[in-house]
Amino acid sequence: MAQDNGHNLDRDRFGAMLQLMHRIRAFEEAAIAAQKDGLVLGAIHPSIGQEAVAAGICANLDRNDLLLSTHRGHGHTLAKGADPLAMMRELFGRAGGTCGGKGGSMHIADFGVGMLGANGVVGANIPIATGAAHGLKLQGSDRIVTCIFGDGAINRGPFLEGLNWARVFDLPVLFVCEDNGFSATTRTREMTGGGGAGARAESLGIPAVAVDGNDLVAVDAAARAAIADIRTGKGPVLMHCRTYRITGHTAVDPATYRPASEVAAQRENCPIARLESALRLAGMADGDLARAHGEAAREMTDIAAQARDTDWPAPEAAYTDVQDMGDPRERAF
Amino acid sequence: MAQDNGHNLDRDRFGAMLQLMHRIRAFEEAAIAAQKDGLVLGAIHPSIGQEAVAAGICANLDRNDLLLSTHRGHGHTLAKGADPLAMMRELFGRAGGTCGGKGGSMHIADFGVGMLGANGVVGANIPIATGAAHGLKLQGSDRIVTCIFGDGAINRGPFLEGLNWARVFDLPVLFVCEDNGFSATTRTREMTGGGGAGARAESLGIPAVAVDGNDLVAVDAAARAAIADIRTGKGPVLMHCRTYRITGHTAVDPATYRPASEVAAQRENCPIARLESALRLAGMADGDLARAHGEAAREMTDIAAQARDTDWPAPEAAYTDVQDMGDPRERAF
Amino acid sequence: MATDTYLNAGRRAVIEEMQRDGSVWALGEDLGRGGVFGQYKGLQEMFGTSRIADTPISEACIMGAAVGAAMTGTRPIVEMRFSDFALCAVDELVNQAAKARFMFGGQMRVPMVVREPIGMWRSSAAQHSQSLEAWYAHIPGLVVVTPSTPADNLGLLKSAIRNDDPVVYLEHKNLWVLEGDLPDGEHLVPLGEAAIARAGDAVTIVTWSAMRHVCLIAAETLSAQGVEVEVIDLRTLWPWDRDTVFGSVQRTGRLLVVQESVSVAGFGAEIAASVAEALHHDLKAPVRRLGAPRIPIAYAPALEDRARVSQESIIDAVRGLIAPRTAA
Amino acid sequence: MATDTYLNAGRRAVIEEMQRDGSVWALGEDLGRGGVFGQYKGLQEMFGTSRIADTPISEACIMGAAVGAAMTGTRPIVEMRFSDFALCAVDELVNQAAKARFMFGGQMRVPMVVREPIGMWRSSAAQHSQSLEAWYAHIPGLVVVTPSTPADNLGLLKSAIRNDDPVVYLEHKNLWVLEGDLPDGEHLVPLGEAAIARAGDAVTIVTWSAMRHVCLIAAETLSAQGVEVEVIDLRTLWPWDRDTVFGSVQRTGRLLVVQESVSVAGFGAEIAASVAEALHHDLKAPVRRLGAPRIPIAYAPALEDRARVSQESIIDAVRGLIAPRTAA
Ligand SMILES: Cc1ncc(C[n+]2csc(CCOP(=O)(O)OP(=O)(O)O)c2C)c(N)n1
Ligand SMILES: Cc1ncc(C[n+]2csc(CCOP(=O)(O)OP(=O)(O)O)c2C)c(N)n1
Ligand SMILES: [Mg+2]
Ligand SMILES: [Mg+2]
Repeated sequence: MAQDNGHNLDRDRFGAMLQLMHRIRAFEEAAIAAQKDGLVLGAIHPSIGQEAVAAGICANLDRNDLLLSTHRGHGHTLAKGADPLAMMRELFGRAGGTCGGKGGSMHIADFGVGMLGANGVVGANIPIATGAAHGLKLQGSDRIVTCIFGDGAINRGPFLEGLNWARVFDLPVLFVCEDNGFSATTRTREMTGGGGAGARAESLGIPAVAVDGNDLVAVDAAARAAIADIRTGKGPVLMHCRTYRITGHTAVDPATYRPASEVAAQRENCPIARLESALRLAGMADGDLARAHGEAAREMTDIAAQARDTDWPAPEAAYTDVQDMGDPRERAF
Repeated sequence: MAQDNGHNLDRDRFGAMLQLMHRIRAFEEAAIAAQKDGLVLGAIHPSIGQEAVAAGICANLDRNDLLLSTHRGHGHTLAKGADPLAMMRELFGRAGGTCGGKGGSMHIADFGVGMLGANGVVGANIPIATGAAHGLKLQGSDRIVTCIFGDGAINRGPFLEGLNWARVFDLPVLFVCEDNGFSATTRTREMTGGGGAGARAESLGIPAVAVDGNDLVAVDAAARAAIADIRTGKGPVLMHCRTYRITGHTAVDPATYRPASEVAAQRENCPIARLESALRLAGMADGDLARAHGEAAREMTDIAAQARDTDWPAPEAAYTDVQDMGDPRERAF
Repeated sequence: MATDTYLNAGRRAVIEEMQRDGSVWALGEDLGRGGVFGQYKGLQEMFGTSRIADTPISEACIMGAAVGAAMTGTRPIVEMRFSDFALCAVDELVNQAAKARFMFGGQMRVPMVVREPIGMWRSSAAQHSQSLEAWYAHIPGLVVVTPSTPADNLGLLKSAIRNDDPVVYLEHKNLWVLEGDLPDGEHLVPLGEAAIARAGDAVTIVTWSAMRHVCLIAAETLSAQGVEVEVIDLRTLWPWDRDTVFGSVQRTGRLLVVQESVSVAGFGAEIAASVAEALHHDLKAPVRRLGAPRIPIAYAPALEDRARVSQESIIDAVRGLIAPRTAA
Repeated sequence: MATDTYLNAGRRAVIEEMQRDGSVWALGEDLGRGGVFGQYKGLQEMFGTSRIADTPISEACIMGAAVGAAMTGTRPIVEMRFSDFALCAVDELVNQAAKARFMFGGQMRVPMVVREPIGMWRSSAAQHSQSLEAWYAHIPGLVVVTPSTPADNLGLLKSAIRNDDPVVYLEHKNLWVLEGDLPDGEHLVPLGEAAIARAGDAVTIVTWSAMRHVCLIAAETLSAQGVEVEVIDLRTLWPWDRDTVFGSVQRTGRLLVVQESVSVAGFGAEIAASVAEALHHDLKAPVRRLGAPRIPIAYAPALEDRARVSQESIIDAVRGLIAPRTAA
């Protein structure tokens, strides 16, 4: 239905969001290609098909607002404003990576733009995000925190503990369940009792809104409303965004546990294509649409090439950033 | 309202339950007195005022059914059929205690009557109980599991994980939230978002029923209905029993954090007195009512005296029941 | 005798024990699709969804449910995916599983096996690379096993499943693909017995898990140079095989402990300290440990390698131990 | 100079640091009523409900929220009540707090103090008595502190609160009532420095936490018999004060490590192994550890005592170390 309003769309705003979605996808496509070339060193979890969540949420955040993400966090990180070159360098384990090559894809973070980290532990960022909001509130800040997690994460205890905490302390947190239907290779619904993320949030006293996560315009509208509420001090809100993971769990997972027909149908439901249709309806020219795609692809191919030409971190950096006290080098001898 | 049917009460059945409630109270009163004399060695968490939950639930369990409890578990353990002398010996740290003196009040257990343990960690028994039900189901057993926990426990992650699990695997578990309003010295409602235990259970797909936990007749009726459903294979049910903790959190907590008027009002709401009224209405003689009380008090005073005269466990028992492999005695030298 | 991988050896152990004993079952995330590494491949087809159970992402409940299921007479095999995620279930393992038999005065036992893949696996970074065997060795009530070869993974996992107490079973991710001979018939390796992976008289190297193989390579190099080291693979860390270790050190007079995990407060300290206490007067040189520095494990290879014990560092350490003593 | 308890010393440390630095706050269950032991008594009245925050019974979230709050510029003091309950929050401490600074390449720090009361406290049984300092010492990124006197609890807790990395701060439950002198003005004890609790030349005893006091009593008895032992209280386990320990052992030639915790894979193994490695040739006797057997802690006193290191066993061990060597 939000789509029906296509002809009323603000072309500048949504054009920029289309561009961002293209950039996210192009970044991940470049990363997947680079992994085949042995350049990406560890596992990566692509968010291809899920870009509208990242773009629609982050468009409504200020740079100063904070964001915490998941193991599938490239899109969120880019949408929050991180430098894709630094990100690609991180995936390649190079100097100048967002984390100096120490973290890799699953620990990507850019505190400079308020992106407080992916996390390798499912659900672990829910309490941390809640605490970040707690910290902001204690300091009288008007910034808010957004915490994105997957549908699988709602079956971990920290989901309950974190949401309850956010309600009890009336914290400014937007919880976003990015529901792609899968917990790695398992269909989440088979492992989930009851009505899912929204029902659980409501049982904890947190208002919940469900949205088609492949409809950028809908995600944007819901995020705007939720964030406005949070900014007026109403406490936490949960958004449940239904989407689909087009790739396997990791870039190398063939995902044979789901029928090809299902994936094909979901490809038709691509959030980028859907936004393109809406923008076309709103009068955006085909040439402009194509340009957005082309530019993004070029940018990320370029970036991958630059990342490839970047130095490795100095081995001695392994001993820094551990802690102030004590000599981390201390071996037995 | 269940109380209104007082004159229809089955005097034998509820007379026995009255007797049980008296015995629970008398056991704890004897334990508190013994603690003042230095005979009970560790902390004890009395359930005075909460006896209707233990009695009303366990009256509907078979001896073969399993029960898991909390740190406040004397009443549940007695109601499941454990020998009070063995229990008192355990509190006194003596030989012949239910756990041979190794556990004490917070780890009281009697596997012989299906009582799989109190637990010193809030909420920890929820996954264990769920797993016990999982084990029974795998073995094709028709026994069920009851898991009692406090209102504070619903803020721990294992509550969500355990209930979700029980729903996903359709396990025969009765979850009982024994809500005495307090999490140690904190009012639970101030630390709890949303509608509490029942709302959370329902959000996980588990039917919930709320009951006045000081109304033995009501607890009994609700437990009977819930357990009947569970026995027919409908999966887990949650009962939310509202009650009140007349003593402090432990026997030595003066509980000055609550107004005396509140405690006085709650004393009026005593589940034993309420059942006595109902039984009086049903025609039970005052003499019989008094006898039930007197017998229970005598039984437990006696038991405390016997426990006091019991030997200490042999010190070498410290090294048994650890594990089959390896010498637990192994010190550095 | 067939050649197969460490991964398939573990898989075979599970199959054999599940066929032998109907009370054995496995639970964990994604087991129906074979588990993260394929250790459970095809098992759900063989044994059904009840005995090879897919679970929610609920590590605390996976572990806690296993405790309850073990108390009621089944023998669960818990799959933790990466040992790092077992940190979401420590209360359940350490406060519950390990202590229940004792706390309840021996009224029952908790026969369960907790499989936790450990170790560095290229560029897995800080939350997917840890080896915390020292923690478990410190906890009364737990048995701790670290298989290093396909045959041992077969024989030790079978023994672990038959054990009546909780066993923390730490397979090494880098070893999944390792090939080796597997005996054809029933193959049980008793818990608590070390293996002498290589005999020698110059230095006793005590190691476990993947480091066994690095030590053996170093030993070959040393052998070519005329130094014959004895390599002892502990296999079980609790209870560890004091007799084999002490016997060897009594012969060689020299001990090097090699571990992948952080050296500080690592299990190597237990071995080194025990030998120093018991065999001080037999030692021809100080005991010595090699392990990781006290740093989290990084993603970039050059950094990650700083946390690795190399063949070279083992060779250097052995040379140091046999060098004539110079003034301090 | 005033006399006060270990408990009040900790309370004073919190008050002074909260007054000095508005970003310091405390969170945990029941803090508004003073905490389980009264360590926070009156603090909510002084600082309000925001800075002395009561929390739900949600250990994982208490710890995790502290990590997030520390990342955003506050300095949380986490109260875990009993160290045993911290086992419900291990992912948050070990995978998150300890590693964040490193994993994220030093983009920020996680200044937080985790107070975890440890130790045996008569008849508290297996889930309320543990001492797992060895675990934390093994984890890169954590500082580990074990105060043993009122003055140290004041000075170390203040230093811990000022530290920019996560500090695991292990107060001993049996020491709450211990009285001692507290300096009047600002009193900071630097992290990483041991205290020589008693000088001596016969044997170096290295210990920490409540065992310091048991060692000192044993030392008096030994002194009356003409044996002067040196008692070193490590105070900080990571980083531990190698210089003080090594300097002492170089003088005495004998080391006894005394710990309350389970000896197997305990922190004492690290000390004993380190001394054996570095000072083998200075040793006049083998290094030696005393600690608890590998059993859970029981409720009944006679059983519980089997897990206790006694004054007598310390005296025996010292005598063993100074006895002339007899044939093995
Ligand atoms: C605590 C924990 N358990 C298991 C894993 C392994 N794991 C990584 S991603 C994943 C699936 C998570 O599903 P979801 O939360 O829906 O996120 P998605 O991958 O779909 O984005 C799992 C099980 C983990 N990283 N952490
Ligand atoms: C994980 C954990 N956190 C904290 C405690 C300390 N504690 C013991 S009982 C208790 C209150 C529990 O409240 P509730 O669950 O309502 O049970 P009640 O005591 O009211 O019966 C607390 C916080 C504990 N034992 N375990
Ligand atoms: Mg998902
Ligand atoms: Mg309560």
